[in-house]
Order: sequence, then C-alpha cells, then structure tokens
Amino acid sequence: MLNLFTQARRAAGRAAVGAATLALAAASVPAHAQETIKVGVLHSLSGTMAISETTLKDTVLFMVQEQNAKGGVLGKKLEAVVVDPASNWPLFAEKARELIEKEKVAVVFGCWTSVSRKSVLPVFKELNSILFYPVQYEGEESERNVFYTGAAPNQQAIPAVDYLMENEGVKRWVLAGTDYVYPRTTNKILEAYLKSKGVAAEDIMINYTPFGHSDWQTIVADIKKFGSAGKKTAVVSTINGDANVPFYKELGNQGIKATDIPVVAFSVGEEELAGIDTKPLVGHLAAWNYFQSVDTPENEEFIKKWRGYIKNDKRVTNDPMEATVIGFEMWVKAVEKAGTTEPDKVIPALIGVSVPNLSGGFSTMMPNHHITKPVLIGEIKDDGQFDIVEQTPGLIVAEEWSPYLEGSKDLIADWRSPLNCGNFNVKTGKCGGAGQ
Amino acid sequence: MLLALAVLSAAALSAAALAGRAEAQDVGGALAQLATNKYDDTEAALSVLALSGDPAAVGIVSALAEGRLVFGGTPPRVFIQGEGGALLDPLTRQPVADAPAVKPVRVNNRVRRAIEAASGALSLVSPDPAKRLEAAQAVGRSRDVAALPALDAVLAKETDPKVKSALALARASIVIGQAGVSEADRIAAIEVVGAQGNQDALALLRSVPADASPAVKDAAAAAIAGIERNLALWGAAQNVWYGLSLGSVLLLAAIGLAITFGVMGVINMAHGEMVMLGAYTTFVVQELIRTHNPGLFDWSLIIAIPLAFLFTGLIGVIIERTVIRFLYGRALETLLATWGISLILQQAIRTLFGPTNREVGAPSWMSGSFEIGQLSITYGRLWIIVFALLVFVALLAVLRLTRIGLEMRAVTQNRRMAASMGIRTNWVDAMTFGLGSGIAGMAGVALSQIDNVSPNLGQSYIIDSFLVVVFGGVGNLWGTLVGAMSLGVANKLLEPYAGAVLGKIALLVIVILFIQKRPRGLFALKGRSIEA
Amino acid sequence: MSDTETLVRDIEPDDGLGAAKKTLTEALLYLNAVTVTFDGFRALNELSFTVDPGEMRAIIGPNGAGKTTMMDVITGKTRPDKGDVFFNGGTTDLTRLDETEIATLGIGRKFQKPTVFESHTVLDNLRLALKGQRSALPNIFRRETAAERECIDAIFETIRLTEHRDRLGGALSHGQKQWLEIGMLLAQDPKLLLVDEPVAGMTDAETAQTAELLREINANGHSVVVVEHDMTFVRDLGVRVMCLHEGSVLAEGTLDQVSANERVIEVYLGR
Amino acid sequence: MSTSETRPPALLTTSGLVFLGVLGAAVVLVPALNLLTAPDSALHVPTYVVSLLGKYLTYALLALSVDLIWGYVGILSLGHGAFFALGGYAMGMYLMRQIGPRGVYGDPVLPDFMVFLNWKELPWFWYGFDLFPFAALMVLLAPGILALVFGWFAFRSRVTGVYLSIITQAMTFALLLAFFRNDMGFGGNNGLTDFKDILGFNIQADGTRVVLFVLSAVALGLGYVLCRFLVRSHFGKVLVAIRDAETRVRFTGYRAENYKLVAFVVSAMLAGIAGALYVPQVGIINPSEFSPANSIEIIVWVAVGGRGTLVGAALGAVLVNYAKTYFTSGLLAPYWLFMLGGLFVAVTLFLPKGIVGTFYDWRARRRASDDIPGAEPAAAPKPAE
Repeated sequence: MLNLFTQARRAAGRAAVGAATLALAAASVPAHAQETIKVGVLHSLSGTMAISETTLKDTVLFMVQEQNAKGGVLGKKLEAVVVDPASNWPLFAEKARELIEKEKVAVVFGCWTSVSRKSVLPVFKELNSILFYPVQYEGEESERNVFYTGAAPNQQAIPAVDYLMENEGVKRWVLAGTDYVYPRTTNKILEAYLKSKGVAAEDIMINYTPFGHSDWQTIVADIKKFGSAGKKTAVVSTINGDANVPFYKELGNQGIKATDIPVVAFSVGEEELAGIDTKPLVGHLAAWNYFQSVDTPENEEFIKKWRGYIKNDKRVTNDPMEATVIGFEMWVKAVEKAGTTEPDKVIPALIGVSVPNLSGGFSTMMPNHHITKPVLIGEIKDDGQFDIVEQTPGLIVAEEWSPYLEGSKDLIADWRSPLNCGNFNVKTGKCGGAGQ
Repeated sequence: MLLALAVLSAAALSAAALAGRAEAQDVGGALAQLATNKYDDTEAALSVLALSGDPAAVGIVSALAEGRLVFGGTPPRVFIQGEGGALLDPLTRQPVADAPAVKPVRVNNRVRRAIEAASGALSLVSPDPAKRLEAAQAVGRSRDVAALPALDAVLAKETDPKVKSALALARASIVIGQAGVSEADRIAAIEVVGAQGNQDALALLRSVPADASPAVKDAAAAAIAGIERNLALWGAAQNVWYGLSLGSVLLLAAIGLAITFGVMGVINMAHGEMVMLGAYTTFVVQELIRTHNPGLFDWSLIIAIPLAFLFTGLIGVIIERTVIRFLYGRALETLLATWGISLILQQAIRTLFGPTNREVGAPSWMSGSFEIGQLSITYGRLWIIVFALLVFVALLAVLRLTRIGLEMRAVTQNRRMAASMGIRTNWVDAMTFGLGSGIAGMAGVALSQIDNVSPNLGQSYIIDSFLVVVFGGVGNLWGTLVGAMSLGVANKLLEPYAGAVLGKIALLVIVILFIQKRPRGLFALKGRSIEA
Repeated sequence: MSDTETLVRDIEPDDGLGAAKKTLTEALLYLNAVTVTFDGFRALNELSFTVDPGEMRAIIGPNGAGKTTMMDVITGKTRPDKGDVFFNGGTTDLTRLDETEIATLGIGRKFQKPTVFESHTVLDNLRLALKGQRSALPNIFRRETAAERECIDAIFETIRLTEHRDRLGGALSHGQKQWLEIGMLLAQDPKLLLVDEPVAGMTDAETAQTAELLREINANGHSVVVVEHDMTFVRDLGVRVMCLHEGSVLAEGTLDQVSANERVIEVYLGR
Repeated sequence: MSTSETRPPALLTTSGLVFLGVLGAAVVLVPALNLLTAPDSALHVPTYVVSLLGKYLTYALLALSVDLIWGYVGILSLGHGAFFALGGYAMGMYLMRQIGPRGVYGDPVLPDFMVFLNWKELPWFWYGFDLFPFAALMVLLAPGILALVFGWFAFRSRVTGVYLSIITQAMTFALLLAFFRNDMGFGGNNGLTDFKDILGFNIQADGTRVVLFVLSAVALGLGYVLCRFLVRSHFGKVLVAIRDAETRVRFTGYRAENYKLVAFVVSAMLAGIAGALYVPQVGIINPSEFSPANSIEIIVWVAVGGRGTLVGAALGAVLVNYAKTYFTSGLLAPYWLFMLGGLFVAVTLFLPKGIVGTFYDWRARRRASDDIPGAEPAAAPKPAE
C-alpha cells in the first residue's frame, strides 16, 4: 500500500515537472526591446516546393539588405526572420502563427501554392497581420490582410489567349493542367472566355494530370492527335512546376514544334527553363508580367545587384521575384506613409501606393488588394530566356473575381471605406458573397 | 537551318509560273519591309522573297532564320551579320562602310512558319535531292497556295522518285482544301493524301471544304474511315510501346532496389536518392564537358554511366559500412536509418547544387524519332529500353557468372555457412549494397533524360520502385523485370480510358488485389525468403 | 516468420509397401493415397496409413522422406494434390479445413524447431494454449477461472517447468522449450498430438524424460504421432513404428521388425 | 494453493502513471497559464503554443495507434496516415458545413470550392455532415470501415511482412491521388480550410483552442488506457503471440486474421480520432496528409520513442515534432533536414529500442536483482514481420 502511494506521488511529481518543462520549452523567449523591424519570410526551403520558393526567400533577404543600406525604414533596421514550412501546408499555418505571435513580425512575405495561402489565411485574419503573396494565382479571393502582387487570371491567361488568337490564328485549344485549383479555375475562366469568342466545345480539350506527373507519352500523343484536325491548335499549359520538365522533354522527343502546335505556359519561367535544354522548345510561349529579358535600365540594374548579392553571375530572375520586389517596396512606402508598422494603419495606407516595376512602368496597389500590371508574352529562346513578342500597351487591373465564373460574376472587392469588403455583391448590395 | 547557301539558279525557276505574283514588288521593297521589324511586315517580305527568284533571297531568308539578319541606322536598313560580326550588304554581300548600331530582326512563330515556307519554296530547285525532299515537305506543311505554281513547275521536271512523291503529296496537301479546284483534281489529291494513312493525312482530309461535291466528300469520308481503322490498330500498338517504355523506366528505377531490398532485405528508403545522385553525376559530367571539351558532348552519357555507377556505388559502400552493417537482421530499423539518410542526401544536394532543376541535355543520338508504320518511336525512349535491358542482363550475369555474384548469393542465403566457408561476409555485404546503389546511379543517368534533375527526383520513384519489386516477388530479379513491364503496359493501356489519375489509382487497386491472390508476388520464392 | 520450414522434397515415387489398413470408421486419422507435389518433386507419394484412437505411433525415415510434409497435410498447412485425409472416424475431411479449424478439432502439433511465444512468460504461453475461448472479441474481457488455473498447474507438474513459470519463453533452454511446447499441446487437450522431433538437441537424461512424458500423455488417452530420428528414444517409446521413404510407407511394425527390413537398412539406417 | 495466481500485470505501470501524470498536469497547467496569466508574464503560454502542443498530442495519439499494431502485432502499416486523414476529412467536412453562408461566395450550403467549380448541388456523401453526431460517427466509421475491408482481404489472404507494408503504402497512395482529384468533391489539393465554428464556438478563440487541447490530451490519455487494457488482456497476449509466431497461433486454434483485424480496426479508429482532433487545431486538411512520406514519418516517431512501449510512441511523436518545430525556424532552417536525418540514423544506431525501450532495458538491468515481474517485458521487436 505504502509502496503504491509513494509511487503515485513520485509519478505526479515527475509529471508536474515534465509538463512545466514542456510548456516552458515551447513558450517564446521574451522579446527584448525592439530596435529592429522584423520581416517574416515564409517560403519552403525543403520539400517539393523548395525548388521554386527558395529563390523568393533570397529575394526578400536581398531586398532587406538593400533597404538597410538605404537606412532602413522609419529609422530602424529591418531584420528578416526566416522559417521553413517545408512544403507542408499545415506547417505553413503553424509557422505563420509563430512569425506573428512569437517573432512579432510586422509583415510576412510568403507562400507560393494556393493551398499554402489558404492554410495561412485564417491566421493572418485572426492575428491581424499582413501577407504579401507574390505568385500568379486563380483569383477568386480578396482578403483584408493579404496583398496579391502576382497576376490574377485576367492579367496573364486571357491576354495570352488573345495573343494566340490574333497572331497565330489559333482555332483549337488544349487546356492542359495539373489537377489543382489554379489550373481548374483558370481553365474554367478560359473555357468560358473562348466560348464567348465563338470557339466550339469540340475545339476545346481539357486535360488534368496529377502533381509531378512524369510520363507524358500518352498525353503528348493525344495533343498531337487533337492538333491534327485541320485547325490551328495551341496548348494552354497550367502544368505545375515539377511536371513541366518531363512534359517539355516529351514535346521535344515527339517532335512537336512551336510552329506546329505552340504551347503557352503560365507557370514556366526562367527558373523552370534553367533545368531544360531549350533548343527543341524555341518558340513555345509563356505569359508573365515580367521577363528577365525586359529591356529597361531598372531591370538591368536590378539583375546586376541581385547577381552581386547572390554571388552568381548566371542566376536568373523571374516574375514572382519581381512581384516580391514590388510588394516589398510597396510595403516600405506604405509604412513610411503611415509612420508606423501597425497593420491597421499600414493596410489602408497600402491602397494607392505606386512603385516602379521592372518593366518600365509603375504598378499601383488597387482597392481590391491586387496590383496593376503589364502583360508580356514571351517566346522561349535557345538560351533559356524569353523573347518578348508582345506587351500590352497599358497596365491591366486585376479582376480578383472573374466575370466568367458563375459564382463570382457579381462580386467585387473594395477595401476602402465605406465598402470595406472583399466580396461585395453588386446585385444584392451586400457584403458576403451571394448573401442569404 | 532548313536551308544552306545553295545558290538558286534563276533560270531553273520557270519565270512564267511566278510572273503573276512578283511583278509589283521587288527585293528592295522587301528589304525595306524587313527593316521595320514588325512581324506583319516581315511575313509579307518573306512571301515576296520566296517568289522573287532573286539569287540573294536564299541568303536573306537563311540569315533571318539564323538570327543574323539585323537592322539599324536612319532610315533603318537591313544587313546580314557575317562571320565575326561584320555587317554585309544583303544583296551584294559586301561589307558596308558606315556600319550603324544594329539589332536582329525579330522572329516569332508566325514568322518562323513563313521562313520555313519561303526557304522551302526557294530550295525546291536545289541540286541536292535531300534538300529538295526537305523543301517539298516544308512546302506541304505550309500549305501555301502561292507555292502551287512553283510546285507544278518542279514536279514536271523532278526525276528522283522520293522527291517526286513528296512533291506530289505537297501539291495534294495544298490542293485538297483549296477553293476552286476541279472535282477530279481534288479526288486525286484525296487519294494521294489518303495513301499516307497517318494523323496528318487525317487532318488534311478533314479540311476538304464543306461545299465540295458529294463525290469528293464521299471519297474523303471513305479515306478517313480507312485511316481511322488503321490508326486504331496502330494506336493499340503505340500504347503497348508507351507501356514498355514506362516499364523500362520502372525497371531501371526498381532494379537497384531489387538488390538492396530484394536480395539483402534492407528496406532502402534512400534508394531514390541514389538514382538522384546518378542524375547529378550526369549533370556534373555534362558541365565539365561543356566547359572543357564540348566536342565530347554526344559521349557525355556514355562517360557518365560508369562514373555514376562508381560514385553512387561508393556512396552505397560508405552507407553500408557506416550504418547498414549494424542493422542486419533488423530490417525495420534499416527503414528508419535509410529514411534519415535520404533526408540528409536530399538536403546535401540542395545545399550544393541549389534547389532548382539542373539542365541535362540530350545527346544528338537520343533526340528525334522514327516511324515504323504509324508507330512513332522516339530514340530517347528506345535507348532507355535498350539500356534497361542491358543493365538487367549485366546484373544477371554478375550474379550468375562471377565469383562475387556467387558469394553474394551464398551470403544472402546462408550467412553463417558462407562465413564458415571462408567468404568475407562483411566485404560481400558492402559490395552487394554498393552494387545495388551503383545500379540505381546508372538508372539516374537514364532518368536524367526524361525527368527533372532536382533534389526531389528520387522521391518520385521510391514508391513505384517498391511496388514493382514487391509485385514481382521479393528476391527474384525476373519478377522485377516482369513486374515492371506488366505494370508499365497495364498503366498505359488503362490511361486512354481512365485518364492518367484514375488509371494510376486503378492500377494501385489492382496491385493490392493481386497481392491478396499471390501474397508473395508474381514470382514467389519457395522456401527461404528475406523474411526468414 | 518461422513457418517457412524447409520444404522437404522427394525425388522419385517408390513401389510403396502397403501399410496396415484400418477401416475409415474405426480410425482416428485416416490417410489414403495422399500425394503432394512441389515444383515437380513428389514430397508425398500415394501415402496411406491410419492412426487408431489412443494409439501412439513413431515415424522414422531419412531426411526428405516426407515426414514434415505429412504433418503439414494433416494440419492443413499444405493441401494435398490428391488423396483423402479424414479425422474422427471418417466424419471430418481435413483437406477442406484450415489450420485453425483443424486445431480446434483436436489436432495439436509440435514443430521441428521448438516454437514458443518468446516474449511471453512460460505461464502465459500455457494460458494462451489452454483449451477455451478462441474468438477475438470475448478474449478482450476474458478472466482466468480457478479451473483453468488448476489445469495449468497440473500441466506445469507434467512438464516439470513449475519454477520457470515467470521466465520469458525466449529465455528457456532448448530442451525446456521442447517441453514447454509439449505442455502447450497438452493444454490444448487435443485428441491427436503430432510431435516433430521432440528430443532434437536434448541430453540423454532429457531424452529419457521426454519419452516418459509422451508415454504418460498417451496413457491419458491422447493419440500421439511422433517423428524422430533418435532410435534410442523410439525404442524407449516402445510403440509401433513406421518408416517413410520418398513419400510413402516403406515398412511398418515394431521397431525390431522395421529395423530388420532390408530396404529400411539400405535407405535409412545404413549398414 | 494455486500457484499460477501470480499478480496480473497492472493496467498502469510506473511509466504509464508518469505519462498520465504529465498529461494531467498539462491539462491543468497549460490552460491555466494561457488563460489566467498576463501575456507579458514569464509564465504565460501563448495560444500558438497551446495549439502546437495540441497538435503534438494528436500526433502522439496517432503514434499510439501505430504502436498498437506494429509494436504488438507486428503489422508495419506504411499507410496509417490514410486513417488519420480520413478522420480529419470527416471532421473537416463537418467544419465546412458549419461555415454556412459565411463563405466568400455566401452560398448557404455549398462550400466555397464547389461554388468556385460551378457545382450545382451538394454531392450525396456530404449529406449529414452538418450534424456533429453524424460527423463524429464518421470520424470512427470512415477509417474503421476502410481498415475492416482492407484488413479483411489482406489478413485473410495472409499477406504479411513487407508485402503488407507495401500494399498499405499503395492504399494510401491511391487515396492521395483520389483526393487530389477535384472531381472527387473533397476540395482537391486545397483541401478543406477556412473553418469558422465548431459546435457553435469560434474555432479561433483562445478558449476553443484550450478546450481542443484539453480534449486532445484526454483522448490521448484514454487512448493510452485503452491500448494498455487491450495489450494486457488475453486478446493482447494473442496479438503479441501472433507477432512472434503467427503459425503457432494458428495451430493453437486462434483465428489470427480476426485478431489482427480487430487490432487493425481499433488502431485505424484511434488514428481517425487523432485526425479529427488535429484538423480544427491546424485549420486545414488536405490530401498531402495521405502522402506515403507522412505515414513513414509516423513509423519513425514510434521507432524513436520505442516500439512496443505505447508511452514511447507518444513520447517519440512529441519529441520528433518538437524537433521539427524547433529546427525549422531561425538560422538552422535551411539545414534542419540534416538534423532530422541525422537524428534518425543516430537513434537506430545507438538506441535501437528507442528512447523508452532503452530506458526500460537500463532499468531492468538495474533491477536485475529485484526481479520484479510487474515491469513491462521489454518487448523485443522482431525484424520485418
């Protein structure tokens, strides 16, 4: 009896100590006096997305260094806090929470995939912080705490399709994508758009493949077959990162040349091409808002500084990098305008902020938290760069809610007073989507 | 690239045939158009050049194709950039004295097509039959009506039967969908095109205008039906070929695992990383060749194969000596340890080479394709199948015929007995693991040709590899061969019906059910197995 | 898994001396013309014999004679290619049942290599073997009854392992494992015990004790079939002996009769 | 004088008591330190730590479920993440239905992703998930039925060892591919997210988070007691016997496949509960939970903590995940895979029985003279079964 009692007491004692240690170990180290402004970097450095996101981490670090060289912001130095969400979506949310709650960062630059953004959204809303999201995406979103510096579908996909119709006389379309939300939505929008332009349903082929799909023999053969129906055919590719290399390799292998069936891609940039021998791909297209080959003094200087920073004179630049840079500069400007890093002050201050982009114009943050962008169409060259064959004359405003989709055609976002709403329904005149 | 500097003899072209088009415009006007650097103008200029018959036209078109046609100055003029960057007058080919700053005339897909058509039209009269053949095909592809008179002219004179039939096909391709062609002419064209029996012919046949006469339409419909039947058969063969090709990739990925896992019983989660290391070895070899001896590029894969084998084999031996050897008889712990090793290797490569894809080029003998009937076979895939089978045969030979192979089998079958017979089991273990890893490395060389060379490369093969080995029967190399090939073919036969994703899911379910039927795989080893 | 005992393969069919045949209804175990083939090797070739209720039978024979395969067939581990295997006076066709059903019918088996539950205590080994509830769900809430406890104590006495009851099965010596396994058979209370090489690796004293143990078990009404190489042990058992060769019965009778058989001497005992 | 009447092994051993004690203390201390102390106090536990700990606890429950079948029955499931994810999806579907008209499109019934893809009505398999009891039932049934069907086939056909492991992996991989398909109606790659309420409570409120943490701790505690109860019963002894000598068990008259099946289903249900508690705390469920790598990681947690010890599995899950959280931030972030990989290699080489297993060995050696039978037998894990 006695034995049992002491045993239980001992156990309880150990338990208490254990729990306390556990709690303490996990608890934050108390933040010492803030001499710096912390900037969170939430990009995967390992796992499947590291391939794309690591560069963006470097870009933010580069921008922080540049800004500090200029004297920082509000007289304080910036300090980047890097975490690795490891391409794991729940971990994105956890790390976002850590950045905001424990590290007390003023702003976060991060995410690549839509799912990672969706995963962190509730955290940013709950903790009222700011996220800059630098990647082209499917739209259908506008949140108070998020600023989207990548393209919405109308800033990338639709101009690309227009180009193919006008310049290549394309009549038949293959919409090939990885099976996730960005291709699904973009293709839905494109399908509606093409039909509105008089393209018949049988002239549209839609194909989805899983992530990392590596055996493209059948699908490329199908595309070839579809393309031999006597009408000029093009492929609109929303194939995601990893699957692109084998896709293009198979195109080259099966001898599909850009002059026969051009492929226009929305997720293939300089970084992705760096891993492919592009000689067989010359002439295939990509639509972005920035190319490394943009011929402006701003871009030239940026590339020079970037290569100096990264200590690699072959390192390429790409569109999401430009979007990160624009976002960063907008944030700096807005903080200086607001005189504080307080999100509630910075968020309204960001609307209307205009900064030079790298293609020679200015990009402005619109009330829907998306930015204005030029659209560039480039053809792949044999050196892995793009030859810009078309550039929209002006800047295009993002349609965060696509007019081509059933659910969103009546929605708009405007984060200014009095609307202050990300999904205002112009029909019902109410905030909150379709309303009751 | 389509066109060498073959000098066009103006006399050879029937001037009468071209008179209708080229009257108002001249080469000079075309050059002025080229200098505006607008795609529309460039395209128009090309069609003028194609029909001009001017001896300089060939040179101008090929310069444009090669990116050596430049413009500059005020008003803008066009030059050809010669060797060493000197600017030449496009007509006289003499160096110009007051060279302005220049930029290349821009080219896009539309212009590229026009270039192809123009150079085709221009080289239809080349003395080289191979050139003429190419030109005939190019003209056929362009389906440019303007080329019709020229085609007719050369067709009458052509003597080479191959070129002649290509010319006839090109003519038919143009005529078939053209308005204002006589019924007989069109039906003849349908016959010529229909005889091709391929996908392109189908496309052409479908382009018969809707307002054509019923006889024409019937002829076209009959030809289409014939071709479609034919193609359906070939399609099935093509799918089997794709399946074998996928199977060979699976075989390559799995065969090293058949050694480390199948024979040694190590649940080797780092197997995929060995494949990745092999691919990176290829990348390094190619980089070195590019910088030091570009002439050897076509040999890069041949050079990389033994190096990849040795390098990954060495890594394998190191892993075996430092980690695996403490874990024999504890197969599950090898899963844990090799999983850790795979994380370390991935991150090591990420740190050394960066997280992005690396470019591994294809040597010329692996590019392109050829056709057997309607079966299109790409050289790259063919070589991978050949390579996979060679590796398989070589491995069998090593295990069956060599001393070390005998010792490996002895050790895996009865370690104690082998040891007591004087076999250095430690050494044999290291060699076996090294062999399996080395083979994975060689697979990496082949896979670098069709997949991403990135730190994640290995992860995408590990599940399939295990599936193949288990499906085939652990410890049986023939099982791995049959397993890989049957999974590959089954996948490719399912894909056209179910789509890529559902096809793969269906295949996984089939494998799961199959294992219920044969709990030890296709070729179960009777008696002793790795689980003993 | 240790169930992959080396499969024994025979090479050529033999003329096969007819075994003494009991009628189907009298025999506890009845094998008729059982043939098993592995990859072309005839492990059992038209094997026929019977075991009476309460009988103890010793089976000898060279390696590869088909002894283990015979046990596999009886216990449902291997399905015969052809032939009949009946139990309980012909009421039950064993070829249609699986191992578990056959075990439940009352056929217990001791493996060639002693197989006890190594990470259980000796006591738990016996508890697991003890005749009783075999279904999964009721066993979650099962409690040991006094009767069961007594029964286990009795078995401990029989197999002489009482003082080892709390040791892990894996910690026992080879001979102790053999006894424990026999004890587990007893706990199952089967009608027929198949005992494969029970004295392999035992000292002479242990061998003698084992023989006595088996006789005791037999005396309590269990039929026993023992496969053994050890002639001294077989002699100690003092029962009817059957010699298998190449999958069929070569000779049958008392040990003296069998060991005097020319063929037996030739293929097995040696000159 | 029945001599077999030795003391049956206690339901709770010393380590079990310590384990439950730690959990109990955490249940009291963590909420108290979170809710009752000032945010700037040194003792304050921030909410994100509460959620983090809650997440670890669900992982611990998942590890426990794996240890039940791997440690005690020898079934190495490389697909247990599938059961976890199914439980998570069942809970996620409930949480999606709770959003109601508060989604961005404001559709009263359809979740956002369905509006987005122009779905007109709710697919049949989403019916009922607006009711918590139904969802809770599905948390158990979805993984349970999958395990039942899969196990019934596999165990009856006597698929064992690596073959079983690989087909469990194939199972989770097939589910991964299936759930990635947007046409399946589970939100594709984006999965289910943007949850608002659970049972009417705001899912982001500190109070809700604390309650979820407490529930996770209680579930883990009960799960532990359940597993202990199972493994020390006659049923549990049969399980261990199956692990060590399955053939012997069959020849002893037990239907080994039924025992395995019961254990497998119970384990899958525990994993499902873990998934259901996980989802509201991390705020998202997506098909990557089905990825085979995740399932392998669970095995790694169990191995690190100590296979066949239950407490070790839970401890391993918490430790490895804490290490992950710790290493993925700050300066080490780019190199954390080296640490984690190195940790796994080191554990296999130097602590082959895992942390708790090694501790038991050490304690057993120290007590060698005492010979206390009540101590858990240091279950010697066998190689690939």
